[in-house]
Amino acid sequence: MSYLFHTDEDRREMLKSIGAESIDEIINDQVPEAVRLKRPLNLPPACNELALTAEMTRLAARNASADSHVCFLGGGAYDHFIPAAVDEIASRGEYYTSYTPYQAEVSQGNLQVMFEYETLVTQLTGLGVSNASLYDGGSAATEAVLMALSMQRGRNKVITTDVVHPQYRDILVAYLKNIDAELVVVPSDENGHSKPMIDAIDDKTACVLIQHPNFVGQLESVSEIAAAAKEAGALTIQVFDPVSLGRLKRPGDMGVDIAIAEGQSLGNPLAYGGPYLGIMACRDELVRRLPGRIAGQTTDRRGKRCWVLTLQTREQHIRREKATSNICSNQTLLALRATVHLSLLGPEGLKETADHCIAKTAYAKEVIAKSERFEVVGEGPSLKEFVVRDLGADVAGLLAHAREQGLLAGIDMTPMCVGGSEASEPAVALPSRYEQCFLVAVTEKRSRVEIDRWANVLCEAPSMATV
Amino acid sequence: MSYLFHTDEDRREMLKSIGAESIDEIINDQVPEAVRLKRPLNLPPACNELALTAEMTRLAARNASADSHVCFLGGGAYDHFIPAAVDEIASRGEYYTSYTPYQAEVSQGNLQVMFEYETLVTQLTGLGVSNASLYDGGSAATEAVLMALSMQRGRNKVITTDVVHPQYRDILVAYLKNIDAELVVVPSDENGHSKPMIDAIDDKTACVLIQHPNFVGQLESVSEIAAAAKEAGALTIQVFDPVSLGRLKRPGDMGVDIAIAEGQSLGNPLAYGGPYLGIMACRDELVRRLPGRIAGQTTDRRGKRCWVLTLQTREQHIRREKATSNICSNQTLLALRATVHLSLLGPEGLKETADHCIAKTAYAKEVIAKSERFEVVGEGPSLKEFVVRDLGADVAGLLAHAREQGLLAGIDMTPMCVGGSEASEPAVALPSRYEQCFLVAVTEKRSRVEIDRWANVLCEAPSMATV
Amino acid sequence: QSTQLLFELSRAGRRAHRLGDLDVPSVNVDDLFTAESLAETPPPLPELAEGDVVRHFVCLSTLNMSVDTHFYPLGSCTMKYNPKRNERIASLPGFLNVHPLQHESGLQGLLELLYELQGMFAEISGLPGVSMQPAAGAHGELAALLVAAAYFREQGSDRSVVLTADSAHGTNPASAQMAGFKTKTVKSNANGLVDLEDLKAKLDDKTAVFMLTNPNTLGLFDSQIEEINQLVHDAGALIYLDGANMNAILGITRPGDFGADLMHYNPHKTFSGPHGGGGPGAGPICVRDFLAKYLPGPIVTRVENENATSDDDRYTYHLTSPSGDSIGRVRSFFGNTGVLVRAYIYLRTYGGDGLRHVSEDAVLGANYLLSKVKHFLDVPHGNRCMHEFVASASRLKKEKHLSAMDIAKRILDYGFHAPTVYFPLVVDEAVMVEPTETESKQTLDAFVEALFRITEEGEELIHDAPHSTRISRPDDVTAARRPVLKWTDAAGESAT
Amino acid sequence: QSTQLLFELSRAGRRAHRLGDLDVPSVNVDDLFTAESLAETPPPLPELAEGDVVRHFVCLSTLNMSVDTHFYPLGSCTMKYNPKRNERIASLPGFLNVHPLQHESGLQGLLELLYELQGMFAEISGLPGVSMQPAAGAHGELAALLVAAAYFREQGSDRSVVLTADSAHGTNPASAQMAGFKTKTVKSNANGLVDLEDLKAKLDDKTAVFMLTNPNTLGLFDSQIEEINQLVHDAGALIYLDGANMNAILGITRPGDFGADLMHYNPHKTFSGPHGGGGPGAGPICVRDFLAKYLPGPIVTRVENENATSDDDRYTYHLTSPSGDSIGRVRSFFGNTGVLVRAYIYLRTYGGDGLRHVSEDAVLGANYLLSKVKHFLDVPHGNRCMHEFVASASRLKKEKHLSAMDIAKRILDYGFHAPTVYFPLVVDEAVMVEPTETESKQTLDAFVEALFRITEEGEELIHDAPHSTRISRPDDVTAARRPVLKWTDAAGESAT
Repeated sequence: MSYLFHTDEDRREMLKSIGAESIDEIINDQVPEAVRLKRPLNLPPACNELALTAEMTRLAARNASADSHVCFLGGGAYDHFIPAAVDEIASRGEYYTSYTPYQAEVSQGNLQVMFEYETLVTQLTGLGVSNASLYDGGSAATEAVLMALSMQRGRNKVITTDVVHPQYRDILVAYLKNIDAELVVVPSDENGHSKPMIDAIDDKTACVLIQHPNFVGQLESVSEIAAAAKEAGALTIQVFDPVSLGRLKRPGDMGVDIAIAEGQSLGNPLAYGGPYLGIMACRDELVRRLPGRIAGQTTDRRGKRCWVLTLQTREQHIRREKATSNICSNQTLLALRATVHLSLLGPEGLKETADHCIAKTAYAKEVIAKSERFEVVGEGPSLKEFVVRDLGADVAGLLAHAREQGLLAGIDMTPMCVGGSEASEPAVALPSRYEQCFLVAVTEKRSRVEIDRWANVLCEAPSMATV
Repeated sequence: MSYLFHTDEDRREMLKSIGAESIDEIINDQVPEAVRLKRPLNLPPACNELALTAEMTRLAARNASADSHVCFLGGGAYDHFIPAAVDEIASRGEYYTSYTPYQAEVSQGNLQVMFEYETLVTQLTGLGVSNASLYDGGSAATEAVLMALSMQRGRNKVITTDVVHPQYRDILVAYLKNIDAELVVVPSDENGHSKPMIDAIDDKTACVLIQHPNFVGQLESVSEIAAAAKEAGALTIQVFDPVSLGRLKRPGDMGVDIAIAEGQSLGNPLAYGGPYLGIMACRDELVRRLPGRIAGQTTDRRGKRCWVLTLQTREQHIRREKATSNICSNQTLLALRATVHLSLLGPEGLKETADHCIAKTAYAKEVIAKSERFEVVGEGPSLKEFVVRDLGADVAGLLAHAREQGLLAGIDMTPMCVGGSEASEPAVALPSRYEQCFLVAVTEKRSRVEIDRWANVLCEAPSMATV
Repeated sequence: QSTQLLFELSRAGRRAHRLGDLDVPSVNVDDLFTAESLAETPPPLPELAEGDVVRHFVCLSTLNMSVDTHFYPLGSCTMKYNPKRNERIASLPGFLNVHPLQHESGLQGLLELLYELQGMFAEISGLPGVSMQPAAGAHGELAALLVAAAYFREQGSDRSVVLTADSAHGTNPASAQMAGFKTKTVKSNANGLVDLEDLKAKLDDKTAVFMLTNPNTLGLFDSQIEEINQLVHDAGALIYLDGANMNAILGITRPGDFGADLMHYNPHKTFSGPHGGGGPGAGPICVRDFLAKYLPGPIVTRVENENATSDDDRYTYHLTSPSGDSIGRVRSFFGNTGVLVRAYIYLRTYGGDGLRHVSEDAVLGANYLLSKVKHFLDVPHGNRCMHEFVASASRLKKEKHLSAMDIAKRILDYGFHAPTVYFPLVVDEAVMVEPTETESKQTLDAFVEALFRITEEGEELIHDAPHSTRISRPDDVTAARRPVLKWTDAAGESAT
Repeated sequence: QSTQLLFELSRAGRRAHRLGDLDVPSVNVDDLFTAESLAETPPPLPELAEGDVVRHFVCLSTLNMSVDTHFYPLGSCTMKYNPKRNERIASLPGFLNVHPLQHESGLQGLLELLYELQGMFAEISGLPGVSMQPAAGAHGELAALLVAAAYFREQGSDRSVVLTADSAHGTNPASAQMAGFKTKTVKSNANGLVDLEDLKAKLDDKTAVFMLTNPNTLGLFDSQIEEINQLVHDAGALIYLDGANMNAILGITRPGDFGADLMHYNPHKTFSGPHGGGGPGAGPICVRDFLAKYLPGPIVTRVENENATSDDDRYTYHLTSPSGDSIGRVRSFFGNTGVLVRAYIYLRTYGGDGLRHVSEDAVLGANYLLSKVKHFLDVPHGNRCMHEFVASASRLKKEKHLSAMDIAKRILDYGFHAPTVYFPLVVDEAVMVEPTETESKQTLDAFVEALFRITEEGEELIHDAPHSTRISRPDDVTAARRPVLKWTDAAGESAT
């Protein structure tokens, strides 16, 4: 049977040592008759590797992918290039079939990678300390808010804006529902900037949560908002894009207290949304409230430098209900990928990637704006993402048309706006100004030929309305 | 620059230690001015990983493959299933970036694999000894002939037949042209059997070379031929199909002296013909004439069992012009794949694979024979390969039609027949009875749905001639 | 093999990755962006050549023990063989390179898989409502507790207490706390099972959920399960099953059949998703039908097509976004799809019968080890177990100063990963062994032999163990007291 | 980590791979085939579970040193970094799963690549005729010598002697012998270069080919190359260049420009194809135009399409099968395509300028090592070298009983693969070091430091080296005298 080892003879010998007649006897001894399942599980029949590979290959081929289509989708997950060396390393069994480094002596590989990852994240963010990863960017944002709330007893207000990733806000709403906290979502201004949130900060505010560049691709006045928060005694949490830091100022250099990011962009495949990598860094002083595992440096009994899991008194397996979070597993394998990716890029590679994104995005904005049907929404430069309004008011049809032409041309924002199907409550909606708009991401992978084709297909799409 | 390490500062420091002003100075010191290249090499410009990956992906997509098409091609290379574990293991850097085990202490991995491979080949063939691999089945067949010639001083005749793989015979012709040897290619009988060769064996015959199952998928009377050869003092060399040994008698059990095979079927991808794996085993007595590397067991200075390259006095780096062959590198990585593959299959898996090939081939013969246009050529059962005659006499058009329907439906045998474009001389031609025939291989991978579609597409193909 | 850090290998000016010239007009970034936005220099990342990067990480990997290289009987973690076909199939571009915000029209293959998987999870658990969004077991616990909270909120109930067993994983109380509940601990009895009297005493009209691990962390199936079921539900509370130990009971008994109202799976344990050095995992949850509407989303639904022409378009699959009664989301996008795809492949490989054999052989292996180990190590909770058991080094500690930690360290020298030690807390000097079904009898015998030899070895040899690893007994105390959590130039110089 | 053999892990009845039920009618094999054909049982292969197979081979791999894990300065083997992009791209199904007997209409992408590669090989060598069929360097030598033989045959010449240098790779004389030539050896002079007087003495009207390695195996470019060129060609013979050392001269000088008429490449060395533990390699050959018609085939040709509508169909590519004057085939099918694809990717990655930098840095690295090593090891042939150099332990052997072999064994303990030793034969106690261009100065410094320390270490320590490897100094003599070339039950029992 597939991966099982025991032959009938093995089983007989083992039962003899146990002193049981059968495996059933052992099980029936413990599992009361009344709760035993009296029938086989109703699952599809066992399938061998050849047949299953063939079937799954057909199934996979039925999905549009960033390989079969040209991908201009973003919204928190991006089609960046992943060097082959990243896959080669992450596919080593010693990494992907090992577990949490409970025995440091036989886990120095993973522990050193964690330590290197943490260091890279601090270099990237300009903040003092990083954990070894969280589940994803979205849940990391909420963990950061919970961290801020737990530091700021007596303050229970969390301020964010309607241009922070809607799904990230959705998580926040779910997590905060049963605890003593108030979420305030401040409307952005007509350019999609969050500066108006400054006025909402008060002495009950535990933290402000911003995204920069934000969900609609706009740059925020991070330093200004962080300064206002600081003055009011609140912490500033920034959601950042790792690739943007090839060019943009680092969170730590703008007064941010806790920086979080979706680390997918750093060498991790799109994978229909997961597994992803939650990056979190904070100022040194906040370390004892930082959720998740942390690797630290120490020496062994012979004085050799080595690495261990440390500060475990924050964690659930020691502190149980008094832990800073319930997080147990982390995303080591994805953190490894990010570590390898950043090692290959280095400072100049990261900068070059950002520069290519900027130039290609600028080019895409330029070519799409040539059509009378489309309007780029929001002023100012873009890192790799921007919003386009369909003056033909048929975004759904437009994108469907593009899909047929092999293009994943953008993300329809209409369902995310107030009253849209994905905006389950006002706190998670986008401003209504983004109705009949779509969000476009242009990474360094997109060639001029692809961008031109994208613009052509969109411009020549049939429209329901008349422009 | 791509994979280079040295920074300008490194280079300066290194030059200082060397006592040279520049690298050019070092080079010009040795390479006379007159022979230096005074211009840059005229190659395409350097290309980065992203762009090259994109370009090569497009190039690869322009090839029909056993993934994009359903493959019924054989003729010495087969679309057998390769379990994922084979790829996983062979893609470990410790295997594929190491080299010949010159230092046994740091090559025990490769050496043990070679020893295991050799053992598996002896188990598979029923012969006493195996080398650690040769280039491919075709060149291995010629190496076996050379081996036989070198053992049989005074005998210079090599007898084979016109149903041995034409390309294998082509190699033989090329290698024998400058040495004292006579190649006799005996015509097969009308059923494609090689028995008539028995009459050609005489006291000048060094060896007979047969293939079983042969190129046209027929079983040969191996024991009978080997017995006749033995009586005349000649050696018998058999080209075998590893998968067939799940069911067929082993070469060693039929009186064969040297068995060779193309090992591609054992876990190695089609790869447009290479790298492949030349398998060679022989009777114990012939070991000192066996070409190629051999790993053997010994003990180290502490008495531990271990493995080394051995019997190196046969090899070119010791014996130079007196070596048994000039072969230096072998195909360790492909031998590793075969070793893993056979370990996963075991005796029952190999038998089951052969059984599936047999049943699916029988089914394919049955369904194609239903059409009046086609006739299965040759009597008797087939392992996985058989010949179909197109009574419409338009094999080229037929197969082109099938390709358009996504089928690699068979191999056109016409060009291989006497006078055909691939039959450069009579010694390498197929008998003319195979004109307007095609060779079909059906492995365990082919599903009933695929076989039915194959038959339908062929039967419904337009025909130039009228049946 | 160097164990230098990346940062120490760095040399200014080296470069591995490079993009070529732009094929679009270049822009002057300094003009385009405000000075306020731009950094003066990119982050001070290390500068390396590709060959260095590869060798560095390949060599580091060899310092890990892993399932691919070693027997890894880490109790409670189900370190079973991770099938290579899972990795290959999950890496097909149609699964791996799919964007999470693609339109569902281009995702029918994947959604079909996920829909089928939801059904399999429901069948194995006996609980029909399934959400696959949570990213890990603990995340599933939290999500399920948020579901319970939403349920009670709609009921107008003020139940605010979660009961957890003293033998429970630490995540149980931590998750309850995060979900806004107060927690109380229920004791274990002398047999290692739930102390029913203590449970009765703590159950009241404030009790929202009793979190149960069954089989529990001692590897014992609680034979009182029917009574527990009765007590908790009579008190108006829900039962949550921590599914960490599902590998013991696949096809044998179902949480939904023995009283659980909510549960999570750990597909990276039970369904062979690799552990990834600590993650990623996944934490799909299953609930009874009356709780299904509160589940986090999206989940996959399907509609039959009346005009279908082939098997491929018989159904159209949809994502149902959280709305209405749903608690919303617990992470971005769908979930840890890659881990789920592997679980699906695993389940398809075994089928229903095969899955029961998995648990049978897991139970067989654990009981076999137990039958051997009990001759030289105390096993406080009986002669039989399910898929794992907990021995105690408490006597050895008294008699020979040989602690659970010492055993764990010394067994590394024999080429085995250590069992889990000091958990569960209810056993003194706990040594928790879970062999899984994917180890041979030969390996189990060699492990027993090694364990036995350790109990006979000299104290000093063991206290200094491990001897064969690159490092031995790192100083955890200093690590925590004077944390060095990142490399800096100075740290690099001081310690090598 | 067990080092048991597969056969010792086997247990009757275990099984990893399984096909399902047949979807076609099953046949009774015993009826279908004659009893004469059928074996009574399948071959006695080992019986294993998938988990065992994987762990076995993963663990075995870690007993190898490799480029991915260690500096591997094995002279003459060019153990450079093997780029991971090569592996990824070569594994695309459109390259990897292509059948060798497919019709060329479905191979235009691959044939375009191979056509371009032929051109690159011609450009780098300065020799316009290219065949990529040979499977390895030695195979290329043989193929080229068969080409030369065919040429002389057509000329009606009876030239039957091949001259090889005494410093040549052993494959040179062995290939000549296989091709039906007699061989004579040309001596090296005191500078390690071709002894021109000896060459003159041996060149006559029977000489067919002079096989030259340049740079030679001492790492020296023969500065007399113009004279050699003159002498050999004046004698009516051809010059064959052994291309093993091409890594030294890419873009610097071309064999065709310094007199070679035929040559082979080792793409697995020069163009970064991995060495695969001993293979596969490839051995494409290049020849002057008048020799091109004798090349083994098939080779790729192209025809311009007049009606092309896009870049993709601008040309149609064809395979030209051997015929007419061609020597025929030297192996089945096209050649070692997988290795060639990797070479193509490598060449595209560097481009022409980049390729020259490869050789420059390879030469720089070797000279840097030489400049350090010569202070404590004799380097008989000068202060400068090309991409490698040969030191001699001869003095150390006399003074300290420290042989080249001892150095090779001891350096393993320092975490470096050993240099090539005892080759070339013209240097006593030769230690042949080739760093390649893909190692950092830090690594080179550490290697020099280790070498130096070894020359200072105690005799005993070194004679028992290596100490850190699983085995040390295997008994080669017994291995050859009483060969054990396969596992048998008995052998398994006697030695563990």
